[in-house]
Amino acid sequence: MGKMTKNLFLMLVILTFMLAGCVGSNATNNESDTSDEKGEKGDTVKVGVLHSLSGTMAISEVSLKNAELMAIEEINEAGGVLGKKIEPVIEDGASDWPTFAEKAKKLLQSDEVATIFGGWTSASRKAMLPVVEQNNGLLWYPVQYEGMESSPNIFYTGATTNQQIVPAVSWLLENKGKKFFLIGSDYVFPRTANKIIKAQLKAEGGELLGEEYTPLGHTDYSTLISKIKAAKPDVIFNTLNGDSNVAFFKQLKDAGIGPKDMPVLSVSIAEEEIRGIGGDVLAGHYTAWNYYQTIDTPENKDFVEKYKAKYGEELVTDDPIEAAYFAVYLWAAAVEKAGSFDVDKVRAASDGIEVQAPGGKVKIEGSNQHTWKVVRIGEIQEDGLIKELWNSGEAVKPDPYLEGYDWAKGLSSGE
Amino acid sequence: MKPVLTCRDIKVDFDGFYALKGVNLNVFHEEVRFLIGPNGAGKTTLLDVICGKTRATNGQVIFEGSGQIDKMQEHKIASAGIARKFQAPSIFPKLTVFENLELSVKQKKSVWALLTAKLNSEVKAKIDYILEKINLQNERNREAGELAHGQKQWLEIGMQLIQEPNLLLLDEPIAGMSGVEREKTGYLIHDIAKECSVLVVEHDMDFVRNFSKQVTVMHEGAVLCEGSMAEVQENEQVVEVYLGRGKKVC
Amino acid sequence: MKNISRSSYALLFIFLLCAPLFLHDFRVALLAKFLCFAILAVGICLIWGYTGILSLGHGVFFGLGAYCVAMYLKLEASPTGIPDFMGWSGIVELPGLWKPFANPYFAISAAVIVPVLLALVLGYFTFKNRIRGVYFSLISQALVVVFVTLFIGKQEITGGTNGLTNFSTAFGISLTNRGVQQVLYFITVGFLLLTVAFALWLTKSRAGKLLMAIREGENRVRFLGYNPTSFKVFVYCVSAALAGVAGGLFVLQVGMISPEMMGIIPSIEMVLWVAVGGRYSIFGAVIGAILTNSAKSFFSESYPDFWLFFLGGLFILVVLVMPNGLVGLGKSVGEKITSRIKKKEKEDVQHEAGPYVS
Amino acid sequence: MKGGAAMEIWASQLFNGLSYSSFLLLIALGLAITFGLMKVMNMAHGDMIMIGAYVTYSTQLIFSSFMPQNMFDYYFLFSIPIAFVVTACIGWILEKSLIQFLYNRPLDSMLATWGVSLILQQIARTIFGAPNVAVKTPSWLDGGLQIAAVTLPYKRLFILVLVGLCLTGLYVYLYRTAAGRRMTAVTLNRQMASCLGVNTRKVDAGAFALGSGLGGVAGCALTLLGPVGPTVGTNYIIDAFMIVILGGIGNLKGTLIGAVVIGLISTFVEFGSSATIAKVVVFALIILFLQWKPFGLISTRSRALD
Repeated sequence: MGKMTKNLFLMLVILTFMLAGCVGSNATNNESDTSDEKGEKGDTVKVGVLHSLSGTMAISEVSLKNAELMAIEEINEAGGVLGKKIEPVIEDGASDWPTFAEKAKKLLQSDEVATIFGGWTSASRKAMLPVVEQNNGLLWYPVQYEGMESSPNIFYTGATTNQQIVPAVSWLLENKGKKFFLIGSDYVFPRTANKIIKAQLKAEGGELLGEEYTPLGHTDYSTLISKIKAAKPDVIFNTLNGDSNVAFFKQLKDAGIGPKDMPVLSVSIAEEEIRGIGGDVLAGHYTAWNYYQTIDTPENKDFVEKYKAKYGEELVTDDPIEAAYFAVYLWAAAVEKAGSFDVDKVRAASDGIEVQAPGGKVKIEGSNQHTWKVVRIGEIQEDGLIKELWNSGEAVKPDPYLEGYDWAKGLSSGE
Repeated sequence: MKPVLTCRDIKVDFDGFYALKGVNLNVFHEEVRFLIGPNGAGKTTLLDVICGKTRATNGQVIFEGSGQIDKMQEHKIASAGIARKFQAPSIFPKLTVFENLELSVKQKKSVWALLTAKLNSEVKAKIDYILEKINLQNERNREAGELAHGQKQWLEIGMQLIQEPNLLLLDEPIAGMSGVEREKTGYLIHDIAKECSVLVVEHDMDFVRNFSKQVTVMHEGAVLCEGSMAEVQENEQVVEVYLGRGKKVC
Repeated sequence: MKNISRSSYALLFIFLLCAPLFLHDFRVALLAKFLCFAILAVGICLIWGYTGILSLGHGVFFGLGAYCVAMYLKLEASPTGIPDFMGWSGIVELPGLWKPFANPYFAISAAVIVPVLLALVLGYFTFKNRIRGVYFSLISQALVVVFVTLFIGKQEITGGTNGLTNFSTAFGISLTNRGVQQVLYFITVGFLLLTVAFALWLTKSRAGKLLMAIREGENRVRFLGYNPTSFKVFVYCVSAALAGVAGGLFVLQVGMISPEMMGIIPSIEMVLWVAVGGRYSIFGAVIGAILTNSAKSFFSESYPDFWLFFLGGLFILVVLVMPNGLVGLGKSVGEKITSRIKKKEKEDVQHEAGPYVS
Repeated sequence: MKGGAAMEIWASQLFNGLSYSSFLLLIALGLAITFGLMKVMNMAHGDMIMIGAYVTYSTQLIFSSFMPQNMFDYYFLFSIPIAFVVTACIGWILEKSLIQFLYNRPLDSMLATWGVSLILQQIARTIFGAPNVAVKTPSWLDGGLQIAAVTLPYKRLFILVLVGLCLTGLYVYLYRTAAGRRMTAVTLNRQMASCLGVNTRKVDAGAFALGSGLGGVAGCALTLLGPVGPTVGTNYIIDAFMIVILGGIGNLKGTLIGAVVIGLISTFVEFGSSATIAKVVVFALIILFLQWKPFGLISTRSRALD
């Protein structure tokens, strides 16, 4: 009798917990949806917003979430999409790749969203890729990345390699010198990027003096800087990630190396990141992106103003924020053109969709679902903003497999 | 007669401090040998050396049937037939009295043997026998940690007995026991001696006088003298060691 | 153990078997993932709760098991026979290390054998040299650092930070099919059942009691003639094997593995699951893993900021207030209730029978 | 000519190694007290470093908004004692509210302090936001000392000096003052110290506060070299533990040697190969070394049974 009561009590508690945990917050959702189109219910259409709101990547991703929500709000104020209001379902990827897969699955299967905006790291995208493909969902990925990918279920609104790295290398070769030193964090993006750079240097007459990788989170750069000093390159091409940049630039400056001696061009440092390093440390070094806060167009002025008013005067806008922002507009435009939220129809309608983004016109390239973008090289200023030194004039066609470059043959696969 | 245990010129060096300075000792079959001596004489250290807890810096320990054991690992020494009861009761407090004994039973002690071990009637009978001997029949299913201090001491002695050792090392077995319990323990020790040799370290002189035949006196890491209690008490050196420190033998 | 009798296990497994009837597919998949964690938790319970060795490196065993199965799945999903990420690193021929993993049976056995071998080698030397307590915990953490750094650094072989993902089929059967997912779920439940049965058998055997004895006093065990090293190595290998099994099943369910998941933080969280459920109880480990992860899923859906406060608080709470975890808590509450009932019964009886009863 | 260049590289690598060692020593020093002497597995030590860094950041903000411009350069000197006091107070509170229940339960204290660490990180995130914050280096620490062709950055020299000061201060405190002697007495033999009339509870709290305070100082120094963010402590905590166990628990000299050995090995291995390999080699060496000497470089022989 006594034992039975004890066990029953225990089990009762446990089962309640389990149900609470498993059924979770979507208990309110009617899961057997009768509407035939994804995410549509009455006057609203659901979209997923999936970024890391906690963990190490929250640093960067929270602002993307904010930009996307701002775009959604604006579209809703202007009447919504196909007459429906957009209802964002926000999920936390928690800087953990399986969680991204799990949440993407939840958004597609359980919330039945029309599309997902999300991701930052390549790893999170790779984790979501099979999920969106298997469930025939849609993902808008807003960050520059290493290319070599083109999924029919993903739209890439950040730069691929030929819209950032390749032109940056050409610009450096032309303006700053032939001798390169490559440094990067030890993971997929820097290694792939450097592989491309090495091929390009070979083809365009550059010289490689060294290539070094440090583990993620590495903070002692004295040895690496000694190596750089010994090699005496003209430029340093930097693909370090996150925290490591802070340590690298501080210690580079201490070692007496300034932008006049050896300029560093970085492709992972935007206005947001500069705030955590300090403009004084970075001033004079270069970056390559498709958007800077300082771009002088009325659309951008408006965008920066609205963003600051909404989220805080001290904040800055940067390339990924802009790409996340206009991704929502591109999707809305594609839906309007397709006249439906259906993924296949939206995809079919997407080719050539064009919107006026804060940084200029952007256009979807239907053949690989990337975006046409203008390339810009900038110099970091003391105040933490970036001054544009050069741009490509016209938008550059995205080429994730670098098929348009002879020297890149054989890079994209073992064949 | 051949000794069960022979210690030859045992020295132990604790970072420059010699706890043992060349001890020689023989223990014979079915003998109860008492080790006495003032604090710091090295009695416990000697037991530690015999059971392998402390390594001798010099000298040999030879055990009948196993040869030289002073380089062997502790569990090998124990398997060779030397059981040790520590001064502070060291039993397994979260296991029951029965389980404590079950683990101590003489058996093959490999992982595989224990995985496949069955609690057969033979083992049960052995445990019951020991439980009776140490007077813990009624506590068999209690957690050992809940026992009274004296009972813990007995349980530990029981755990040594059930190993069926050839030599039993007891370090102050009656510490913390009441008068009745002491007496019981004394008889228990003599009972044990019918099956194996016993080496006891003890401070309580009444107890030693009542239950000892052979006594070895140690002082400052060396053996001072050996003999019956009466002989030892006559020894001038012994008297001096004890009296000189302000302590009486009786 | 005595108190958590069969009925608790029966209820748990009936719940698990019925779950697909009333839970959404997505939730079932989630639950399947938690069940993999439960298998791993049982392993941690055996080594930590029963033997008293705190390993903060179980993520490595989990990861190795997962990578072994993932390598097979990746090869099966690569039409060219070379995984896509190797192509980007300029590798034209499949590395020798990968070749045997084209065989599913090899891969599945490797998912158990590789973690066990690592545990065997590391455990043998570490335990033989009598490294214990926090020293062992810290060494196991160093192991994690070594493996994670290696797996990230050897990108051309391991896929780097991205890990291995994008699988399609196993044994030629599509993994995304709804029916297959359900079958996988039941396979996982089956494995958990086997794991629990094995763990209960182990802890009730004499060897299991010796493990507890090692926890209580390792040197005493030595002077009883046992060699604690072999028992500790044994239990370390068992728990590594369980972690490997859990990792292999995890990859089948979730469809990815990356070095992050074998890192320091996941490894510590694994210990927390067991601590929350009740470190001295197999049942506690199982429900601890399921509940903590359910809570994580719930909180991160609803209050992502709050999650860390909750998790941190949970750690402190478990250590300070309920060292025996939920099982201990449930037991003591249950005991209070039963003692009240008993008292009442007694009073009732006394009322009826008068003072002559006792 | 070529020999000169090689010498130059060796000299600068030696300096890099020593400089890295000094930094490691600084992060491990506090832990050498809380973990080494008091046997508390304080996983929240990394967050004391984090708090120290944020204190420096806050001091900088206060100086830049409330103090005259010419004082700004000296904010850093003020931030060191402030960071020490703030983290020491947090350590003291932590000891009183949590750690004191966990003595002799090292594995449990590890779990509980990990929980504390998560909470502290989330608090920092709530106050200062998730992104890194920038700490401006005072201008007198810019640049470096030029010896032949080798540059010795002032910041690194400053950290070397700071570590030296901490170490001597600690040494003097522990072995030359009454309070410090009480602390050593308690860590060596709690019961005996208690019998001799030492208030062990008070000493425990004091020692924990001291260890945490040193973590705060390390945090200050960290702002000169690395990033400042809520999770910065987790980057260093494992390294710090490894140094302490490598050196041998309960031994400041061991910690010093441990830090120097790890610092030199990792810089030289990194120079010859890559940072990734250096990390793997260092940790693998630690595992191997502990197999050989389980109690670290300098260990005291003990007669205790368990």
